Amino acid sequence: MADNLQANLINLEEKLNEIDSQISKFKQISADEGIKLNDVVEILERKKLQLLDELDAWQKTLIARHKDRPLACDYINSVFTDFTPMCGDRHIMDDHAIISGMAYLQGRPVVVVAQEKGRTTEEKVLRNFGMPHPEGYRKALRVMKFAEKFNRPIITFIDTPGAYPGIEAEERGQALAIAENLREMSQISVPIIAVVIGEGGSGGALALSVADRILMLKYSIYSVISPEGCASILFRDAGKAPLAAAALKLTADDLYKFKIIDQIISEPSGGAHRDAKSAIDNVKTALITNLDELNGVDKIDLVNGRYKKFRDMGVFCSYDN
Amino acid sequence: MADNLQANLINLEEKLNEIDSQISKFKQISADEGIKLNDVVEILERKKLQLLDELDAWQKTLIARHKDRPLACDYINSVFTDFTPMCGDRHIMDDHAIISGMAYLQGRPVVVVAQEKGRTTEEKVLRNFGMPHPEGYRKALRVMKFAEKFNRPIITFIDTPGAYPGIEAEERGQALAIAENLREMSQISVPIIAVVIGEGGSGGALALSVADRILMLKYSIYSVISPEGCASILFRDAGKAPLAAAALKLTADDLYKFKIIDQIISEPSGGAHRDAKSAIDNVKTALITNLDELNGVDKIDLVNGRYKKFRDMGVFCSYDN
Amino acid sequence: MGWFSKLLVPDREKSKVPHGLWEKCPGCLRVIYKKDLEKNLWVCAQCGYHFKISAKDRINSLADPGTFKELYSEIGSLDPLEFTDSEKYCERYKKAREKSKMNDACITGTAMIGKNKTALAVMDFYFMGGSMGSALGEKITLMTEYATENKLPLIIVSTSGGARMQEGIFSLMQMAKTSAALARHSKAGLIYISILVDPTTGGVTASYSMLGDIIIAEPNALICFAGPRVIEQTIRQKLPEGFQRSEFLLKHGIIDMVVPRAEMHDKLEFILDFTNSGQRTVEKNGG
Amino acid sequence: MGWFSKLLVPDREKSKVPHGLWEKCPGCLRVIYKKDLEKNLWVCAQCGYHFKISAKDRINSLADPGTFKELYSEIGSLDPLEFTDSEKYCERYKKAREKSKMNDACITGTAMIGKNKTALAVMDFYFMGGSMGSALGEKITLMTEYATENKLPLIIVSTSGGARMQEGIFSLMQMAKTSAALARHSKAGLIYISILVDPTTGGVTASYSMLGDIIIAEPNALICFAGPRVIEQTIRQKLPEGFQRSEFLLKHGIIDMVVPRAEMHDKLEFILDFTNSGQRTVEKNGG
Ligand SMILES: [Zn+2]
Ligand SMILES: [Zn+2]
Repeated sequence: MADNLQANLINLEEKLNEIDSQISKFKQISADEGIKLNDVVEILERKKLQLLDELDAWQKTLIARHKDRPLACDYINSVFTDFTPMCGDRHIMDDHAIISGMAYLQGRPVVVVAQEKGRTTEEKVLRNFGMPHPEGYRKALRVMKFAEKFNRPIITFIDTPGAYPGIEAEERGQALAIAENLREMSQISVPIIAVVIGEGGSGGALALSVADRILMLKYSIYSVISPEGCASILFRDAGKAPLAAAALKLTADDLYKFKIIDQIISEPSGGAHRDAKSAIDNVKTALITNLDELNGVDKIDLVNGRYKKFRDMGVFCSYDN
Repeated sequence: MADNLQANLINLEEKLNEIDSQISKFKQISADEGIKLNDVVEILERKKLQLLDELDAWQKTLIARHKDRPLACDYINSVFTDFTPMCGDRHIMDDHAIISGMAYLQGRPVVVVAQEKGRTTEEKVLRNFGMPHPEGYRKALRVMKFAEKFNRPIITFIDTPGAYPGIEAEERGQALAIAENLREMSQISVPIIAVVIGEGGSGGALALSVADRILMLKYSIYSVISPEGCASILFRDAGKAPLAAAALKLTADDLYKFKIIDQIISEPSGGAHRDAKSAIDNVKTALITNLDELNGVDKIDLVNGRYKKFRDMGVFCSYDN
Repeated sequence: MGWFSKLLVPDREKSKVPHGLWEKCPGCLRVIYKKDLEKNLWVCAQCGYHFKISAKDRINSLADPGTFKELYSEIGSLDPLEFTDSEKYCERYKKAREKSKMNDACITGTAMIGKNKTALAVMDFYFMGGSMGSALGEKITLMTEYATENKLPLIIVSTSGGARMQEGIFSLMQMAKTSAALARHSKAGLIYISILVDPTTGGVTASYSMLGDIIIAEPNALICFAGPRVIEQTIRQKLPEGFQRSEFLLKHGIIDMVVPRAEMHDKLEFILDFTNSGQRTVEKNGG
Repeated sequence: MGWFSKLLVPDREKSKVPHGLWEKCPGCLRVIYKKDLEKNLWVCAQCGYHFKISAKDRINSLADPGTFKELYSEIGSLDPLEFTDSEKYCERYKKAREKSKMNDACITGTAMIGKNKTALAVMDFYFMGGSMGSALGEKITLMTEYATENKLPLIIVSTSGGARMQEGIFSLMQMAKTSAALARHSKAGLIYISILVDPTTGGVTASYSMLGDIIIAEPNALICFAGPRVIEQTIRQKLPEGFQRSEFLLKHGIIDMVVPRAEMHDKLEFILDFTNSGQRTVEKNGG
């Protein structure tokens, strides 16, 4: 079944590859033969954009989870210099599903907190597939308070299927750890920028996303529940995940329309995995711009602004019964 | 060997019992026969006091650990009304070696944090013989911060052989938990009174004793290391514990002389276990007095005073080499 | 006892209760005369099983009689996602409103508990499984802000099947919104008591319900972030007996105390007295 | 490399070192030419074993050359308990002073680390096993207070066998005293970096050494509250390999990072730059 669902994306990728190869063929001919083929190339480019415009929520979900999509580590290594990890929750363990530390963003000192899924099987196991235990959230909070103490802005990278649903995670207060992050992040007096780079899975993603700016890569998703989870509960069939994905309105475009996020960071056509470098550059540029805008905002205004931002989220009405 | 060391105390108790029975015999005769025997009784009372005056550090250690000595629970049940436990470190477990909660002391709302050894074998196991894990210290700190938030004074009862030396305790940061309590207690802005009621064992005791007032029951002890531990390290023979006990100067009298503690709470002759009620009454009276004295002290003065109190502890000199 | 003998007759949500005079206890399987159950606050006198009760009944069991003043009752959800599964969300929601005569899954207001005027938010599991959408989040936030402004203690009784998926990302954001409001309430030095009743799960657990200065659970309530079935699917193992129940959480240091329903009012009164006035209410209010 | 090539020749405490030209590495059992070891900061080039070094050598390896200014060197302990075991404490202490030419188990002062003026306290295991008595506690406290007053970052390098039993309760109270001083330093918004080297145990671990904003350990250092032998006696079981070593603590989330001696200066400079000026020192000071 999973294969059927994946087919969607594979078809798309094949089509994109085909168009790309046609384009370069025509360009080659144009160069070799000295003929102008601009019109043909333009038509092909438009066809490509059309294909991408038509990407549905499920296709975007598949791109967001694509095995070659750049991960937090890739951004950390390329966006920043001198990344220096800070480990541990000072209680039980160092949760490798979350990476945190000090770094410089184009000369600006920042604190980074990131969810990391891992690429190889070994890394995936080490990173628990990007699903943090409570200790991960507590490490994150500790490091964010460090940032606050030394007046350094915080940048978080969101990429998780969700907080880990396991026995020990429950025993050690997974819900409590997430809740405390939500409360504490709302009061941290330094700028916080969250970037959803892949999967923004439910409370486990939100627990690092109570930010002044929430940015999303074009093909990342952010949702209250995974399409599969929603499908199996509401549609009573996990195979209806594409339907659920559409219903949940979990794409960057949807969330921007809903004013939940502040900016969509564009991706290379077909997804960040097709050109990691340009995705990373786009993220870097977006971070610098947003950081510059938040720089120098009065601490009280900053915290009040963050409060208002989340305070305003929600769609409701007054009934007169 | 342990029996030999215990013999000391058993002899004393026998002598005290003998004198007590003589006194009551003479009193009986005096009443029955209408003869005045005040002089005889007085002589016996003096003999008794003399015996008690001659108690050495090791005998006091044995009294401090006496199986019938009132435990934290006994004080909590009799000194306070409406004790309402607050459980848990909000992380991993509720450590039963420490009991904490809200209570009233003669109508005054106070927060109580106490080390409890347990009396029956079952209780001892539950309480881990009064040796807290890191979670115990974290629970204590959480509850003390609760007290601070709601402006309620804190009363701690100290009775522990020490923090638990076990694998999990080390893994989960026993040292860190103690250190954080020391740092945080020094800044808590409500009055803190610590009462050593039995054994004040090293860092595990200190972690609840960074207080504005440190009171000790007459026959309790408070030491950097147990006499046995000291004996086996420095005297290379755990059997020399009585020697070490004397050398360590760990009695209430010693510590009062050293200005480490603020008050000695008297005990019934021969020790609290011989008359629990009067020991408990003495503790209650001492607590009320000290609480009244600390009541209304400005918060800044309180915290500064506590800082100065511990700042001044230590005996050193300047060498001119 | 005393004070709750004066309770209104609980108007437990009728549709969930068999229409007969008798009720079967899921705890001990005894058949109990329903009037007796009502008098006993819907707790089985034999085995202590705590039946689910409506928000209204809950308020009657916690607030001093006649003191509850409802606020924000008008607030209800919309359907920003235009969500449809087997049924349109807006239809489903409309039915829930009609059936319950409520606009969403909690009732908010103020009440007296002994001498203490208190802000109160009580969730209702019968309204779409106590799921959290924008309206619920808004009401909890409004009530928390009201408490902060008026320097009132806050009590929230949680029971929830989790986020209301049909409201998508808006549902998720209520976790952040309510938690931020609680941060301000806490910074104002006020007490928040969180009460968890069966079941409290998902996004509600992972936000306001875990942020109490004091966290209390009713006996044997299921309290979790991830539900038992999700965990079993993840670890492919049967879960231990009692896992994620109140007593389990107490043992694991997550909650302060487990308090039976019949003792809840008095316990709250004690804590409110202790943290507010610092004086015990000797004579019980209202009884 | 650069900066530490200019180091003074380490005057490692002579009595602990065989007088020959060679030293045997306890890690790999290789015999190493001592001059090479000195150049390599007493780290085995083959296996990375970190030899214990004196406080003086440590300061040379951390402070920029020529910048260390000692403070409070005059402070030493007394003998308030008039303690005697196999030997009078005052005699034992006198010998330690004479042998070490120090007045107690740490050296305190200020130094430059790159652009950062830093308060520094470095313990010496060779002085009575780095045990903590009143003098040590006083020096750590004075240095912490100095840092607070002068708005300086603070670095403490800990190595200790634990409390100095011979000073009884006074020794214990140094834990509270130093921790209270650190509370004020922290409240002033200043950074404290704690460095743990082999071995750090007992009362020192359970006070200032665990209170760093950043906690760094040298590789494979024993770091514990209760020593391995005490624990083995308690649980009557052999302890797992690597238990209570730096890497174990890193895994268990207690420390931030494990940093080899040769990289320590640069790591400190990075952290100090990051937290103080927020600007990276691009050109290394002194080399
Ligand atoms: Zn029943
Ligand atoms: Zn070697």
